[in-house]
Amino acid sequence: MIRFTNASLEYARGTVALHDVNLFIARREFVFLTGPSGAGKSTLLKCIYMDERPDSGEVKVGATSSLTATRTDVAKLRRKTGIVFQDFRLLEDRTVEQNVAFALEVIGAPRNTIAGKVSRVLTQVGLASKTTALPRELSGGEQQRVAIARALVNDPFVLIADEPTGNLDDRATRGIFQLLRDISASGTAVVMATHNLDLVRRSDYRTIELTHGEIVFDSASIAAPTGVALLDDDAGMTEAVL
Amino acid sequence: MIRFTNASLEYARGTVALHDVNLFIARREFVFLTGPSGAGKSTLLKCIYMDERPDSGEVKVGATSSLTATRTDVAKLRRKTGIVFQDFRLLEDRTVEQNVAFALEVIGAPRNTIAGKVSRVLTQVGLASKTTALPRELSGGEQQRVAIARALVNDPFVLIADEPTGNLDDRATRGIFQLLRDISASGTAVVMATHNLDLVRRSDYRTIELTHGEIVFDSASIAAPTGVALLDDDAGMTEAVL
Amino acid sequence: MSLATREALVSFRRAPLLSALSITTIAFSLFAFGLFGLVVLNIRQALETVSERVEIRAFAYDGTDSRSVAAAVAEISAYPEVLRADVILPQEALERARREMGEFKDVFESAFLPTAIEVRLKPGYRDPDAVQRVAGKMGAFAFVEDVRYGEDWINQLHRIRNIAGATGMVLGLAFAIVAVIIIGATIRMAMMARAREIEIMRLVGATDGFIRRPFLIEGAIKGTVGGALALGLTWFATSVIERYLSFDTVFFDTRLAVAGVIAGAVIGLAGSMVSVSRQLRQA
Amino acid sequence: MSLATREALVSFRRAPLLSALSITTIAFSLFAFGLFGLVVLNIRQALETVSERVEIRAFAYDGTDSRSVAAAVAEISAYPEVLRADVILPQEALERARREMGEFKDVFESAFLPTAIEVRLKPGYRDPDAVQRVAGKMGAFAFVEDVRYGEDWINQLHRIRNIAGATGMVLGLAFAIVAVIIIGATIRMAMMARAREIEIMRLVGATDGFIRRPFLIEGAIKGTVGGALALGLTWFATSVIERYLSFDTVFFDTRLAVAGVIAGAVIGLAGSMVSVSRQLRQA
Ligand SMILES: Nc1ncnc2c1ncn2[C@@H]1O[C@H](COP(=O)(O)OP(=O)(O)OP(=O)(O)O)[C@@H](O)[C@H]1O
Ligand SMILES: Nc1ncnc2c1ncn2[C@@H]1O[C@H](COP(=O)(O)OP(=O)(O)OP(=O)(O)O)[C@@H](O)[C@H]1O
Ligand SMILES: [Mg+2]
Ligand SMILES: [Mg+2]
Repeated sequence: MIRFTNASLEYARGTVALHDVNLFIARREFVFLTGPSGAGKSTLLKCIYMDERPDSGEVKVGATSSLTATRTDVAKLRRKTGIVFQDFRLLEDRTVEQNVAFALEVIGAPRNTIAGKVSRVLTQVGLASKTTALPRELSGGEQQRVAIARALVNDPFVLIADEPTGNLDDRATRGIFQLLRDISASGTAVVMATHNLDLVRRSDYRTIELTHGEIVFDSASIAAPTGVALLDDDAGMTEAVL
Repeated sequence: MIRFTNASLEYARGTVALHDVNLFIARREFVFLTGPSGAGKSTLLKCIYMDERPDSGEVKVGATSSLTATRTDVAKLRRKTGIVFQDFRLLEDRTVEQNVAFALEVIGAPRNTIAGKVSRVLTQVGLASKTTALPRELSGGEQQRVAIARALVNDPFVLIADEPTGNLDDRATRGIFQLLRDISASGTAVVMATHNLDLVRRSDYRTIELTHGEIVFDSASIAAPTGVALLDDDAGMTEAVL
Repeated sequence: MSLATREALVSFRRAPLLSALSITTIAFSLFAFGLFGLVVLNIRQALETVSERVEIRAFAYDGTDSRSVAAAVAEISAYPEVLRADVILPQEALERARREMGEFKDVFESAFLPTAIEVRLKPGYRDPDAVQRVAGKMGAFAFVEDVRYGEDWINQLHRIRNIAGATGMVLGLAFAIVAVIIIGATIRMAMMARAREIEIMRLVGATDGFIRRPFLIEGAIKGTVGGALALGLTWFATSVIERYLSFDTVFFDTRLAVAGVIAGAVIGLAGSMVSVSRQLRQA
Repeated sequence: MSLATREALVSFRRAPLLSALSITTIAFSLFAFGLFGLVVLNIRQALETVSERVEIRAFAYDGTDSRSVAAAVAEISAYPEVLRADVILPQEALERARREMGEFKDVFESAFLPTAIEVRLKPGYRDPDAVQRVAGKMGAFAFVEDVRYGEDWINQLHRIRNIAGATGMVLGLAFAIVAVIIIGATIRMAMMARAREIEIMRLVGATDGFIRRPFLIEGAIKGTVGGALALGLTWFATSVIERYLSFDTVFFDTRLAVAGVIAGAVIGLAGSMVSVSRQLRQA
């Protein structure tokens, strides 16, 4: 579903953010991305939703390749991708509800289904009581949960979460984590960058560690994971989703 | 140094963010503020730098009282206060260096001392190599460290840190924590809101837990703390600092 | 489409100041442009009126018999350039001079004027060349003592008309360009204020077309409102001038007025198009 | 202070588009205002020239002896309203009429004109009342057959001057208000774009004065540049008009020109002041 082939990326200032990354993530798989601050985690995630493209090598998500994707292809890919940004990126002048609904409006969801979906997902992240608040009227953790709700609302086939629990207490973290696990179990590939090593250790999901843009550890290459997860089901998924 | 007396605060939408808070924090003291997302931690901190003022009760910081402070008093208070905001609040169109220097320029520091102080504090937070980068060219953790550097650079007498390690890996977290401890040891009161219970447990600093705007736990009221910390040194400090 | 229109309308509510500014700028620019256009229009109109008065007069010797004058008039009337030719008898000439020159009427108390033939030219022939040609032919009649047609004045008139036309075009263009620049910058600024919004839209999967549409609709609406406002302002200004200065002014006809409003819409649309494309290319 | 100026200058580099827009808007508004001012100035000037020509003429009966005319002239010259009084002999009158009325000079070929006394009034007395008073006194001389002074014309002139003054004031004020609104909105928009910056400044302990200063300096600089640009544009426009239309126009004198640039600075400063205060109150 997601495949990095010799992907390297250097930023303008000479920072090597990704160096020869090779990676395959299957459908239904749940992957933790760890590593020190500045290791290139966010950059790797940006490559998945094609906000950045590698200087060399290829990133392929479903049928979309970083080598050939047009702006429209990228837009289409993102409609099927849920993204929780490290800095939330909420629309400042829209309420919680409108922020979440916006992601549905963009993909042209039928108008009458929107309200229902929005309120369901807001309840799931524990924000049912804040639907009409503006982002600036929310606490840090509440904003983060709005961002998560927006990423979940359109049933993505890939979910990317960049430090989604950095502002959450343990209980809320566990709740969100359970939500992401459910999503993954229902067939979505989930990639989550996190510094919360407790979370990583407590669960036994695949863990990839980056340092200076290089993959220095990938648990999938040590313990053989479940068969399903490793099946290259690119072709089948692509048909179904795009 | 910091005193909350029956402080209550309700936001426009009816959220009770603080309820009858009584609190005293002395000079040189290091205090953790914990509690679930939305408990009122950021609000309590905002009261200390007087970005919010309680609807009833009083907050007193040094000689500045929330009941009487003018806009100029508040500005003066903030010049002596270092603040790490939960959402960083960096100036988008200035480099790392300029962002940190700005805090010194505002307080009218002599021009020739600024560059030295800035580079020292940036080295302390591990950003010596990123001085000329713009905030959008930094990773989440790097931005957070710029925010910390800015708070430290003018040797504040109160340091407020709202979730300063939410985007940092364990090693960086420990480094920053050590820095805050040094600051506190040199006479500054440090109040740090955090969800990182590991950090709280590993050290034995005073811990205050908020839930629904109420203090539900304060370790200072259980174990008798060191004598120095509890001495009401308001009067002496006030003279010395303001 | 319905969503785009809704978004466009919502943006007025979200940023009323910005919207008001854009509209005011468009209105003000088009207003300045419109006022200037009206000045040109009125100058042209005035010149047209004046040039209708282009006339050539041939004065007969004292005692010329009226039949030869009548024959000459008949011949002159047949020239292709000539609209009409008339005989002016001395008495008529005197009366007319008195009437036309109010302030100096005392001058004519005891004036004597000769018989004259007065010729007016057809619209297409009111230029210096045609006037000279006809005057030459009239001077060839034996009984004509003198032919007068205000050479300087006609040359001057022609020159003013040409220059007014040219400066009108040049200054008008300059005004229009300034208007487009200001409007473009205003919209671009509105755009920058929403750069974050646009970026977030792109990140949640909105296509460029989807993002662009509400902005274009918004631009067109602002332009139309601005154009209508400008038209109203211009109309108001001219009616004030007309009323208090008792000038007779010409206003735009319906076709021009509608064209003005459409110009507003086009400017708004074009400004949005340029700005949004630039913003999208950057993001 | 040095820091504030540096910050102000840096902001031009940081937001060149916004700065350019503000300056263009100020320049354009003041340009429109300036052009309008020049029109008013030139109308006034023209009226002044025309009103210098206010004159009263008394015509003597045929055969009046020149000594009584001379005595009357001496007496009339002594009136407080009178600038000068002259005798115009018939021959002179005829020549002058021919000279002044170029196009119609054939009319005067054989005219006869009476002796006349011509009176010009002092600047303060060129209004209909004074004219009528002097004309009345002149009519009282026995040898005077008729006194003429173009009643309608003087009344009309006076009316035009009053109305031109009033509309000039009203329209000028309207233009100035529109300019201030647009400029204020532009600066406010620039301000909103920097709302985050202002908020962060406040949070790190900057006082209102400290925050305000660079913005005020920036506003004043923009206003000054805008004013200078407007002056240049206006000068360019008038010189183009003068050159190609061979109109004689009056330009602002140095004092007015400087006042215009200062007006730009004041507008820029005032706009910044209002906007920054509003922003600070909100934060
Ligand atoms: N737009 C950019 N221009 C230049 N350098 C950049 C840019 N974005 C990121 N970098 C640099 O690339 C490196 C990797 O950044 P990235 O955001 O991927 O790190 P990260 O692993 O997400 O870190 P964190 O845990 O702190 O969020 C960092 O050193 C950062 O400074
Ligand atoms: N400006 C505001 N207007 C209305 N409600 C607000 C505003 N700011 C905060 N709140 C509400 O007040 C409550 C406390 O917010 P606060 O930011 O203090 O929480 P917190 O303890 O810092 O949470 P977190 O750990 O998620 O940052 C929350 O429910 C929040 O929604
Ligand atoms: Mg990151
Ligand atoms: Mg908080």
